[in-house]
Amino acid sequence: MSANTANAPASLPSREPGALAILAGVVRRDLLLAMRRKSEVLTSLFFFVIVVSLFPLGIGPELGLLRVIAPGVLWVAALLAAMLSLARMFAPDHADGTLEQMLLSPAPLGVLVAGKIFAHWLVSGLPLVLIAPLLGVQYDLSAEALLILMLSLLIGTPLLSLIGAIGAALTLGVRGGGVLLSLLTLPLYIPALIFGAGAVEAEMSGLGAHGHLSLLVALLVLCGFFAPWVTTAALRIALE
Amino acid sequence: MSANTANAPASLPSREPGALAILAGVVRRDLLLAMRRKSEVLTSLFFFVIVVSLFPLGIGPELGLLRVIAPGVLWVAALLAAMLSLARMFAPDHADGTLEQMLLSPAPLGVLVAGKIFAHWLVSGLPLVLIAPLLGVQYDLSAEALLILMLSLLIGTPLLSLIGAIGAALTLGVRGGGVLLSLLTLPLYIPALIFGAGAVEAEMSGLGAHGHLSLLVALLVLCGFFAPWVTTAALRIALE
Amino acid sequence: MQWNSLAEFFSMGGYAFYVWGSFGVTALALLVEPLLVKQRQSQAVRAIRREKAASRHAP
Amino acid sequence: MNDRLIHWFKYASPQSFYPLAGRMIPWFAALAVIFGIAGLWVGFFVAPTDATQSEAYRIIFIHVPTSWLSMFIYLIMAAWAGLGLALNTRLSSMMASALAPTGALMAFLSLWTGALWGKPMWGAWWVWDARLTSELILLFLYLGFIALQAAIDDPRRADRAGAVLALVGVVNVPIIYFSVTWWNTLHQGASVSLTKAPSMAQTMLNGMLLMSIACWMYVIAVVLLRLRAIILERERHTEWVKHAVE
Amino acid sequence: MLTVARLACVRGDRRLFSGLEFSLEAGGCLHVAGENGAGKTSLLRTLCGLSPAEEGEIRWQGRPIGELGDEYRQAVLYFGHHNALKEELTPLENLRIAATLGGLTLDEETAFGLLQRAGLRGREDLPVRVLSQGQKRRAALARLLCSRAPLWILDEPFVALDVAAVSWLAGIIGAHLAGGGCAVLTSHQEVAIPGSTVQTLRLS
Amino acid sequence: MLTVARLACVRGDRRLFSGLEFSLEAGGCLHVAGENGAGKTSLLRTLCGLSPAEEGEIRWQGRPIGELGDEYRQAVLYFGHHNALKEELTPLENLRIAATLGGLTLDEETAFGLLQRAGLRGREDLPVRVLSQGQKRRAALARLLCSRAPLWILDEPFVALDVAAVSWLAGIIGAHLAGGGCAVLTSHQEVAIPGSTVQTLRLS
Ligand code: HEM
Ligand SMILES: Nc1ncnc2c1ncn2[C@@H]1O[C@H](COP(=O)(O)OP(=O)(O)OP(=O)(O)O)[C@@H](O)[C@H]1O
Ligand SMILES: Nc1ncnc2c1ncn2[C@@H]1O[C@H](COP(=O)(O)OP(=O)(O)OP(=O)(O)O)[C@@H](O)[C@H]1O
Ligand SMILES: [Mg+2]
Ligand SMILES: [Mg+2]
Repeated sequence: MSANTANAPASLPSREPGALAILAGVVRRDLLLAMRRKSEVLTSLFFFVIVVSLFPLGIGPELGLLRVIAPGVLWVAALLAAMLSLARMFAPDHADGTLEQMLLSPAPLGVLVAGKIFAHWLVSGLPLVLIAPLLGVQYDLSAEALLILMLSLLIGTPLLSLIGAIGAALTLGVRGGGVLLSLLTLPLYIPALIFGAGAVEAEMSGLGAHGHLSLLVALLVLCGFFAPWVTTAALRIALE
Repeated sequence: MSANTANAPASLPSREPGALAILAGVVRRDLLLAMRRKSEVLTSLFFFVIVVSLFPLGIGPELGLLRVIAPGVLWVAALLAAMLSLARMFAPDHADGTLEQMLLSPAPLGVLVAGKIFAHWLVSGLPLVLIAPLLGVQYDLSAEALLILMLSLLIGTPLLSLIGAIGAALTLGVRGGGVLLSLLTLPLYIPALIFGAGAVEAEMSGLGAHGHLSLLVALLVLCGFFAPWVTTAALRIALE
Repeated sequence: MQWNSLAEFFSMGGYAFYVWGSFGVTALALLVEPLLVKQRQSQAVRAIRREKAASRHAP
Repeated sequence: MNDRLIHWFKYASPQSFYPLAGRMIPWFAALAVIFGIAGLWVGFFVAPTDATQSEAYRIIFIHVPTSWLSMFIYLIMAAWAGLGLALNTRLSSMMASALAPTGALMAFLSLWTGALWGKPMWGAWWVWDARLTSELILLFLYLGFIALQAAIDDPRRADRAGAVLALVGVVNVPIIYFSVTWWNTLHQGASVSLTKAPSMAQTMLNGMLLMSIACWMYVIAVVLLRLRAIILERERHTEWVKHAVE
Repeated sequence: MLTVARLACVRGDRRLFSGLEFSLEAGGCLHVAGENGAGKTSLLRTLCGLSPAEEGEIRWQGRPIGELGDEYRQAVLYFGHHNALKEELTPLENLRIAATLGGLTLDEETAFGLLQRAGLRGREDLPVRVLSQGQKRRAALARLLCSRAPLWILDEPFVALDVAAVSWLAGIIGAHLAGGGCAVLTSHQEVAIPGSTVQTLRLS
Repeated sequence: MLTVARLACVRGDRRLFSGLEFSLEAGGCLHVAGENGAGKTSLLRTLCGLSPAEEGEIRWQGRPIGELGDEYRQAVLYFGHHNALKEELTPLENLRIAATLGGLTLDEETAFGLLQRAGLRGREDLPVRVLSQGQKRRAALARLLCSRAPLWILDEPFVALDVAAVSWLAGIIGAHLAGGGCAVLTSHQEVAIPGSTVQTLRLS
């Protein structure tokens, strides 16, 4: 098209990036933003730590009791932390007009969305996985249980980001987005919670965590395929 | 001042409201906003319900175990719900310029702040008190324990709003406000948590909740005097 | 028929609260729901009538 | 396009369905009343007292139909919503919106009657049993759908967003059900479990069937009624609505 | 009424202006001009008392504004880049709330009339969220109509307004000045206020 | 290049316009005028394909935009009321990110140069948050300088800019038109683009 030359003078060194470069660009951008805001990373991490540490204060210090409830408490805390960070997945981009630009971008929206989901996991899921053993120790979990806990979170947190993205996209720009988001994502999160906490409990009771973990992986594969696609559709609906 | 007449023509039926009228006005305004957004009320309520209902899914269905952890779970959930709604106490007014207008308002800022705190409690504290028994039933609590639970929340939630207001004002417009807010308020919330959950536990173990409850009331009175005043100072600093 | 008296029927073998609580609330809900829907319908009709009247008066 | 398809599309337009629905409602309402009376008669006066549960078991006549319906309605709702999303037919999306509140009500009634049954039978209003838990989550799914649609001003956008949610939910329902079953059966520490009468007396079964049919008829009637209201609300600027409302 | 002496403003490591002097009498209007980033908004916020002055002094009726406190706040109306509207509420609700904050109770009838004067007839009951950019601005400006503050400080009030609204607003400001008030405003366009001469202060 | 036929737009229960027709050739510029709330922003969003058209058709190079999909998106640049800037990032980072989204990799040197042309010399490394209103706008407009889209859709691009920036922007648009591009823009002021005649479409 002849118009092109007018606005991209020959001196402008630029090239069209491929889908992978765009994905990397989106991830890099979101990470940069997270670093700049700091709180992004810290909010969900800190929330996770708070919730887990508050329980012994509310329930009492008996280690026997704490050990029994540990997998549940840790997983519920991870789930809540993931849920809270969801609101920030698309909403800021929506508010300042970046999301419109993404929709109008020639890059495939699916790729952009996948990038954003991945960045969300890096920022708000991965830190939880890394800190979990430290918190598990507070609840007197054994080394094997800690390992399974980390493993279940490593499989489970991306799942939470993937499922949550759908809810975040659906509630974009909607009145009362906050509650709605929890109302929508919560029921969808429950299987992850049950298998995740179940894996650790099974390990602790000597039943072996294998079954639970493979179910989690199956869920992850399923969502990995469909969630970005559904999210894209939801985003288009939200911005129409 | 002669200028007055120019802009308030004689036909404009208006009068200067007193401090109480302004207080009522602020409360009414915040309630109206809450009704319009719906979510305001529902967010913390629904969050409370979610957190409480997630635990059995993570921990397992044994009623005996659930009954033991019930006071802790319910109080931690109430505390988290209160903490999350704090960010919305001043931040939206800050973002859209209303807070500037409040600071420039001839009405005493202390009154405006007291009104906002009260409205915050009505919207995000009171609903928790009312729904708590229903959730307590799911944890198989006895009628007496439920009563004490409600009572402790009735005294405790205004306390949470009062303390939280200080944190919310201090972190206004600060980068990473979210984490900071939890970092600041959480330690201040812990006494409320301990006495609140303690009251229910004491009742369940037959020790009587009286002592815990009177300590909660003492805390409430103390904060009722000082918190609005400190919050006002913090707001002035935040907007300078 | 297994009921010897009306009182026995109403006491439901001592489970009156539970049985009548279930049936009562269900009956109430099933009665109230259509009423609410009817109200919604008539509200819509009224809004349309009002609009029609307004457009008739307007030039 | 053949003739029958055109015919079908004719009734798929809100304009022609509106009067049709109006004519159908009284019939279904009447059937609901007839079957309801018959079912209550069988339930209270024909069915014998249960050996283990005494009279409390009569809750079954209301509990089971509402439980079944709450699940069925969700499936039907998701199907209509998906159809609306795929074919962009207005009526099917409206049908989905009309079904949701009744489905939520059925889920609530299932929970309510179940809780009232649980207290005398198990000694607790609520236990974290697989069935109970998944019914609770089903209620959340309904509420999510309703809340999402209510929160979006533009009806067309609300329809599509709701459809996406309903479809995601319908995939999730079986996953939830099986995960919860498995979760629950793996650690069966609970002191209570669902005790079913070994073989239900034929009369009980009859009563349950009659009540179920009555509930179905009720649901159809009330959903059509709500559908008419929704059609009026959404199409209020069209000429035919202005004409229809005289 | 308003006297400014030796005012300076620093943002980050940049000195935006210093040694600024002007005074404004009843009926006077000051147009602060200057290119983007010259410090107009910063100056206006300092005049309101929202930001502290780096150096220099601002006096109202001869007394420093720091001393006056509430009394000064009662005398000032600030209208900034932000609309101070709640997007969920209707213009009507927003206006009544703004009036309460300004220390005035406004009944529905009156508020209705003011919004009509602001050109929002038929939009009083829509949430602000769905209004057009200019309509939002008008809804925010309706606040001027019920203000009794003698000093108006307006930051780019004409932005996003169509031609009719611009002249309506100029008329409002003119009436305010004619009634003995005074105003400080910024704009990148020429400002013509009917019945009043506008001083211009150019920041560079 | 762009042809619009019988376009109508409905918001809520209000029909903003209907039966709208225009066409735009390479080098053409359309100024959409109209009072506040006339539907200018709504029209522009429809032209981009962000909102679906209630009735009527929009064609690009003779084909309906719905069919074109990605191809059309590649051809359009939309600049709206929102700046699409992240307040925490610097103009430099914002520009490079925007370029990536637009399907272009921009190295730091180039981006630096573009920002200087936008008049942000010395502000490239401040977070956007502290910039003045007009500087934010300039940072957002720098995006135009590296766009290769032939169709520019600009919603009130001149708002908040000072006089120098307005004529700079008009020059940019003029160069774009001279290179065979076309543009649709809204403004409440007169629009003069050097070296090109502007059609005006008035919504009422
Ligand atoms: C809040 C508590 C309860 C809930 C949410 C609930 C939920 C349900 C659901 C969803 C079904 C249909 C499931 C299916 O057919 O597979 C059902 C059926 C049934 N429920 Fe409940 N239930 C509750 C309490 C009870 C109690 C306390 C009893 C008896 C002690 C009971 C007895 C039955 C029976 C007999 C059926 C019919 C089963 C069949 O025909 O397959 N339920 N319930
Ligand atoms: N932390 C900082 N470091 C350096 N410069 C800063 C900092 N914070 C603000 N500034 C500069 O201070 C100025 C603030 O300008 P202000 O908002 O008052 O401008 P303005 O005259 O209102 O401009 P506009 O016409 O664009 O609204 C800007 O030039 C901005 O770049
Ligand atoms: N839900 C609704 N119900 C009624 N009217 C609505 C609704 N949503 C939007 N509108 C109206 O649609 C119009 C949208 O206008 P738009 O934003 O396109 O105006 P504009 O020409 O860009 O105006 P401006 O010059 O102020 O930016 C406004 O008049 C607004 O009041
Ligand atoms: Mg400025
Ligand atoms: Mg506009």
